[in-house]
Amino acid sequence: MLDALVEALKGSLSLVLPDIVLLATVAVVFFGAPFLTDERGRSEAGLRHRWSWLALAAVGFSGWLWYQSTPVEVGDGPFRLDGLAWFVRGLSLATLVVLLLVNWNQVPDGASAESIGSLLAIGAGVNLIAASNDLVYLFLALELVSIPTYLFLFLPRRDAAAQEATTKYFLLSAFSSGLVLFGMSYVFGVVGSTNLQVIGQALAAGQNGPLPMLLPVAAILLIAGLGFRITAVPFHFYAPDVFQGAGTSGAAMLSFVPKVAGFVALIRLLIPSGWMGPDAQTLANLTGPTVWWLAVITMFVGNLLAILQTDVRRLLAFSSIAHAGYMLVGFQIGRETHAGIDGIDALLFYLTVYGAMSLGAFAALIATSDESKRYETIDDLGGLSRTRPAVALLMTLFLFSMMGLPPTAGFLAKLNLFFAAWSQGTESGRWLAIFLAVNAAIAAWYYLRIIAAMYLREPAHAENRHQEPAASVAMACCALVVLGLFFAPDWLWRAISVVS
Amino acid sequence: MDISVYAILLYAGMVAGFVVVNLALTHLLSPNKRTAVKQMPYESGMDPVGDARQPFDVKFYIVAILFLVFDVELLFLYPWAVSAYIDDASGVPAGLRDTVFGVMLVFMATLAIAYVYAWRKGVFKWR
Amino acid sequence: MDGVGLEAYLIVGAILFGCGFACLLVKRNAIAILMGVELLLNGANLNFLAFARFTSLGLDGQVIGLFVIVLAAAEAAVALAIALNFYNNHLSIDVDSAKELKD
Amino acid sequence: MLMLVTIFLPLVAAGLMLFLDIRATPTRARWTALIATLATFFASLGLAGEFLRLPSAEGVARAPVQPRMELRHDWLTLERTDAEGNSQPMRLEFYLGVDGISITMIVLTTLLCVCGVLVSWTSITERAAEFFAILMVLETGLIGVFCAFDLVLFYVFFEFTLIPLFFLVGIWGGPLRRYAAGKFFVYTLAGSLITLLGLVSLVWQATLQTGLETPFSLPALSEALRSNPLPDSVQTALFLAIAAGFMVKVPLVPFHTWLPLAHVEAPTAGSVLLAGVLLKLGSYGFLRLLMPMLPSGCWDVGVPLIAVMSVVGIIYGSLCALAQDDIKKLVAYSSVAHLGFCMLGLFALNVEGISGGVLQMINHGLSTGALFCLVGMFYERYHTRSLSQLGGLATRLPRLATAMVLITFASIGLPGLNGFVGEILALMGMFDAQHEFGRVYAALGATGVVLGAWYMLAMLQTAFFGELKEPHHDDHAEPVQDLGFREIVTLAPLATLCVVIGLFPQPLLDIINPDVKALVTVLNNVSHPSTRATQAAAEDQSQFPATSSASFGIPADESVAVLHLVNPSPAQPRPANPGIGE
Repeated sequence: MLDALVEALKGSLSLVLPDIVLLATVAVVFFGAPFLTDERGRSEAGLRHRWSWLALAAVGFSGWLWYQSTPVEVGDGPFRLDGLAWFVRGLSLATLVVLLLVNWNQVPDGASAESIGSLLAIGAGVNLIAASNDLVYLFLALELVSIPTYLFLFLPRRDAAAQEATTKYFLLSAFSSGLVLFGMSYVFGVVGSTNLQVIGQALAAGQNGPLPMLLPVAAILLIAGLGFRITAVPFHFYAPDVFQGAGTSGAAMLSFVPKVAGFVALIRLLIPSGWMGPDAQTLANLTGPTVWWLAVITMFVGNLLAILQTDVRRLLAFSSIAHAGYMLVGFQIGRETHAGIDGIDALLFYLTVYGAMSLGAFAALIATSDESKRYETIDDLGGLSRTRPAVALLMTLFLFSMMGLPPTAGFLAKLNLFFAAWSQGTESGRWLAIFLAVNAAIAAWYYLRIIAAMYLREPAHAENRHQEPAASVAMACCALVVLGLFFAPDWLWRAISVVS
Repeated sequence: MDISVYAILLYAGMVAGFVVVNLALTHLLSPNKRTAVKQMPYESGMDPVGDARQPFDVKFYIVAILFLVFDVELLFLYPWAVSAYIDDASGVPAGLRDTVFGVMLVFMATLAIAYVYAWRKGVFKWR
Repeated sequence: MDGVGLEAYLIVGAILFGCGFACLLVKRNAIAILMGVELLLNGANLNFLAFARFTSLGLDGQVIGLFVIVLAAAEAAVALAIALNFYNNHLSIDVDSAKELKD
Repeated sequence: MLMLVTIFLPLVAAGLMLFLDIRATPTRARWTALIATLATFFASLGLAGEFLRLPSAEGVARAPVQPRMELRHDWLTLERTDAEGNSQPMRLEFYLGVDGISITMIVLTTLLCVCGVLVSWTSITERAAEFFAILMVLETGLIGVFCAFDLVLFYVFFEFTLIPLFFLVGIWGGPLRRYAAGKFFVYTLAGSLITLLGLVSLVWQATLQTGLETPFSLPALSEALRSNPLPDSVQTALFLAIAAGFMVKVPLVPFHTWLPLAHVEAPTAGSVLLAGVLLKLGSYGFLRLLMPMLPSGCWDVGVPLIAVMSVVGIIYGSLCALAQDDIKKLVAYSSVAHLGFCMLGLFALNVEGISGGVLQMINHGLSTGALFCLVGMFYERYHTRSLSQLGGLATRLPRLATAMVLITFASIGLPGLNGFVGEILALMGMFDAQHEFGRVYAALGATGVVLGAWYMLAMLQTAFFGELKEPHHDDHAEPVQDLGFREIVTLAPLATLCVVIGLFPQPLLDIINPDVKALVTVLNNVSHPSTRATQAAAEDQSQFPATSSASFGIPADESVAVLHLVNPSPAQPRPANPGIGE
């Protein structure tokens, strides 16, 4: 019996080996940091690059480990490595690489160790959310994502605006963690187990614990708490301010990583994997039309407010809210689509493409100017095609992809969502598809404004010699993904449909 | 509801009552001739210097935060301490004791890293 | 079980949650908001422990309770640090004073 | 293989120009662009030659939409879980093909691109390399649309053409260019999103009904829908949804407001391609997607709706053209009218009508393309387009005047030139059509010919004849010269084609007819109340003995559209013809 326990311990640890590597690097970074900076927090130049190289090496090694690992049957241990966890880990490791490149010159040398350490911790957190098989670990992983985020937002720019943005993000994030925890407590109480697998089966089988009426309340609380992370409408207020206030790399990270965390947590909690028949009772269909209304309102508010914006980052913030709305459409469709594409597959495909688009757009923003005199409003971007033709071209590619125009993967992502929504066969599904189309048309307007500014106007800044090699590399990779996924989407689509 | 519930309520009532009654009595019966000397804060006979609300130096604040974090880590040690070395079934099985100890060491190591980080950052430098 | 039932604890937990929620919405002082968050977390914690006590789960609830306490402490630590920094910039921890981003 | 070359050669050339020497001098940019477009043109001619050498597809049984040459490559396989929970694959493919209708449009596109490059030889000076690169990207998009035989791929190229045109109009356009580009882009995008919705629901309904494995490829889908068509109510709804995007693109009247603005603001090459080919995407979309897939949808809602809109378009377009002072706006409204003819022909839903519509698409491309070239040359000389400032220019510019007169007659529809053939076939088709008000639409359409002649000749008269009145321009040294060699080279092919097609439309019709007939078989076997009664009438009508039209070199065999060139008024009354009030 003894070695069975040891075996179980070793087995569950091996599931999360790549994350342990990341967290070990975080420990090393935080251990080494104070020895390399003097009292007043300054250290010799180029230190941030060395930390970044170390981090890249760690991510590479963790990626190699991830590549060796294969999805395994879900046991009842604390962690699991099913298809979704495997896919999300790959996605988050790729995002880490891009974010490290984006963050290359964004942080002063003194604070670079903390910034890179928190970035690695966030990456490990996202992996753990996907890999967790237990309520406790899910909540711990959510915290492991949010607490380093406060640090990461604040470090690049220490002025009042960044300070205010971080405080605002912190207060709302703590609030949302409280909501999620409260929801989890009810789920734990009513269903009687902390293991997600057991919860899924218990709910599907329909035998509920002492106070079944608490389940809808729990589901609503969970959606509210996680809705904050994916900037769904009633909880989206922080996004524009934080995107504008925090450093550009902070905004880049915020535009994608919390969304991955939020959606994966939502999938884990509300829609258990495995096909249990269309009308099995899951937390998702307990909540009735809330997710439907959430998706529709998020889309419309995100798009309509984005039209009014002049600041590029605020506009990208509202566009990320609108994209959260599109992804919520995939989530609302969920698995029960007869004769149609699986909503969760469409959601994951859209998430991957959205990641490439938004990180690419922010990388392009960074490539245009450094933090001191950075481009704020759309007019700053005017005539960019003259001063920086390459950056302008890639930015246009990302914006066209966000718009959902053909030569980019954004089009395929939206097409999948259209298909999933329409083929659900129900009236609500059709209305979702129609709203999706209307929003895509509205969205075209404000993306077009940026492109028009870049190409059709005279250059606002006469000379722009700001070279940012790392961000350019990141931008090029994202552009490769956005174009590549259009011409060869099959491998990703097959990976996703095998996974969820 | 049986007697034990009433007992608690009764007890709570008495405590509250005792406090309220004393306050009311002192307030009503005490002679209050407000003179300057009586208004001074009593610092065991010495004359108070400066305002009572000076701002603390920042380092106290940071030390307080660090104390909060490290103190709470103690919480994790309790279950380990209780269950690690007892022999009946409820505790950690004998064979696992050293592995569990190893895990505890890792936990303490992370705390040590945090401590070294804080120390090198000059939190404990008492100017 | 003749003593106070599971529902009582849940009600108290819900009240705690309500107070925390209200405090968050009403208060403007950063530390007060932090207390609201703590109330929220402790309300959830109470739920966990109540379920652990009354349903046949035993240890799981308490383990979660332990984790939640530690996490609340971590949140508090970060919150105080941010409030401290906020104080240095704004000379007051009144959240409304943060108006740079309101354009 | 040649098909791939035709499609992607311009894209490669554009890529090279953009990335290798974006700062190229205008002359180098021009020449590379000219060489690339000429190479594409010859490649498309080679493709056409190869197409013509194919064995004739008369007898062979085929799907309503069937490319004669095709190139398929797997793109994306979506899994769908059908009712029992097991997953069926749904394959999207890179399905490129060429059939009768699309080969003619491809050759037209490459020809107009060559003319576009030639006509913007001197007018484009700043950022010339980017201009020509974007022009060639647009060419790729256009050719791609005509070669796409997969629903999603069609939509991809259909929307891809928006981007280059947005930059063309936006950067090198006239004073109001930004607003025009923005409006055009979002207007067309909104329309095409509704079409996307329609397409998605069409495919979904089809897979539900037929369990097709490749529901996106047009031949397979049309074949499946022919065997078990969708219910009528679904077809009408889908027709309206899918037609939305195409109505905006073919400017059918209520949705045409973007066209005059886009034309006036576009640079010459832009408006040549915009009028010459881009408007045809819409009618091509109707032809390729709506007719084969939703035959009864076309009958129930298509004919009344589109026919009325096109008739209104013809009359309203002509009247607007009459009132214009700016020549470019006049030509823009004239193309609204001409496209009305084309749609009228298409929705006659019989062999004459559809082949007339397709012919009209080609002819309008040639004549309006040439017209816009001429207006461009005009503008280069006088830097004004308002008729009030011009007069009697024939004395000053004889060659320009002769070209203008020839092209105007072609676009009016003077018999003997290409405009006439298309229009008369379309009107004939509508006249014989089986639906009730066929005659009424044909009659109203015919008035368009008169109105067309009116405003075109009025324009000619004011601008070119009468006493000389030139806009006051500072007396810079040399006076305005007549057409140079380059300009003649641009106009020559278009003019000769106008005349040739006018006299010998038969070869062109032979290319188009097999596909049109396949299409019509689908449309005819729709058990539609009004067609059943007239089914017999339609049969004997096509055996109608063609009167002596041999003099115009048109071999009279009954399968070809009947041409009454010799005696317009039919000699003997047609047997048992469905009266108007039927």
